[in-house]
Amino acid sequence: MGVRVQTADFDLSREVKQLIGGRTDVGAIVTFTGTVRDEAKGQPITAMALEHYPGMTEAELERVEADARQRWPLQATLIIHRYGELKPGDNIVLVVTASAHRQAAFEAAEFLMDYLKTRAPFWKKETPAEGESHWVDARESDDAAAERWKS
Amino acid sequence: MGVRVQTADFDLSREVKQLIGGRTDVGAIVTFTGTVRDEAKGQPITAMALEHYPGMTEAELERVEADARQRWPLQATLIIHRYGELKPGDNIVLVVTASAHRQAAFEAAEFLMDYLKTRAPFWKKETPAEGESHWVDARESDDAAAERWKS
Amino acid sequence: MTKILYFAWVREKVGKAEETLALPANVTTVAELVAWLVARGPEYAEAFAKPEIVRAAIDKSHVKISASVRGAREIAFFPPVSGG
Amino acid sequence: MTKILYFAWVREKVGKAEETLALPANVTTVAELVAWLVARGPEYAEAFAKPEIVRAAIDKSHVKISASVRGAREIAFFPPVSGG
Repeated sequence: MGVRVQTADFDLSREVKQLIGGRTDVGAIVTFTGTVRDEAKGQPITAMALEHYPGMTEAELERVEADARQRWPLQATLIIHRYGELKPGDNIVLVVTASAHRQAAFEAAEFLMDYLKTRAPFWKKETPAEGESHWVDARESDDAAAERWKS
Repeated sequence: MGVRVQTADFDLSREVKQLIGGRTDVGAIVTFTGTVRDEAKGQPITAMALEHYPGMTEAELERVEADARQRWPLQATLIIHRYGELKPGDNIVLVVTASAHRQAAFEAAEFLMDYLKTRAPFWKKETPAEGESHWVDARESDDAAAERWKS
Repeated sequence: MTKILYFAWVREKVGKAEETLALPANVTTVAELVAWLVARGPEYAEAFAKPEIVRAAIDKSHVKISASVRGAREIAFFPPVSGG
Repeated sequence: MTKILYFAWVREKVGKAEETLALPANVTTVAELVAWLVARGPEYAEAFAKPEIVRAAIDKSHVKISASVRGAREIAFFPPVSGG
């Protein structure tokens, strides 16, 4: 269980070990890592800044996590989201889910990503190789992805 | 890209870094780790042995990987499967998928797991806390999971 | 007194990250608060030029534009979120 | 000569991991090979007591019981797989 909002990078193995190292009841661990891409809509990107709403971010991520734990039998979950200045290739977000069975772990990880994309108060500003920095519009496909869990 | 069948353990961070470290075109990385559980059908398990068919295992995993890469726009994939003697908590299998977008990475990782469970020639033998070692029956739910990709 | 927060391009257009205001008695909903802010100056008018794309939160929870602002300690305005 | 491999409980029941056999000319399919093996001794009869749950591979690819064994270099028998 856990939610962290930080500027620092994270290490996949260390986070997974801290979360479930030594446990023998877990059968399936899914991790999702989101990273900064070097292009957006065909334009090269040299940097990205992530602004967030301190306090609300943590509260929303905790609500999203609690939702997932109500829907699936999860033995452990973790969400880490970075903010501040990032470069192409840098990690942005980590989601980890652990369950006795793989389908629950997969579905819960997808759910967490879909929901945090539409609920967690983060805003991306991209710096293109040429031209001015600009705020990234929310993606309609992210809204659609979150909608599918509402059935 | 890659398939490895080995007795040695693996490290999540090291494998992901080797696979896509330094790349800036990747946006989404999904990992699935399967681990040995300490119980099966309610009975405590103290050890597990995995037998496989050398040569065919690698060939099947490569076929499964090639199938996934035809279905989704993947930038990198990795499958590591261990064999030999394992204990509860030990890693069994690792699947990594990387794509520009998260849905492709999630779906491909699920597909790889569903397919390798029904096609890769591995057989598990469990040692319960009491009683004799026995071979684990294939799970019908795994066949059903693989079937859903056939539409 | 109510703390009002602005994020991302809403913050840039308003020209400040936060301010503390005494809301008049006839401002009872988020929509009425937006209208009242817009009347305060052109920077607000620009920030809320397309009010349908500005999102709001009261006391760190997402709310609709029709939500009541009664008892709110902190009201935030921001664009649709784009994290993850 | 054809190499025949056995895995998991099929291997344990047959009592060996592999053997190299000269298949008679009238053994043309996997099903006929199973019948021929069963006639060789009780250990084969036990391994193939429920032939519908034994799986086969020819030259490291899964095949059906109706598959031809002509030209096969390596034929394997094993239970349904249970890895992952």
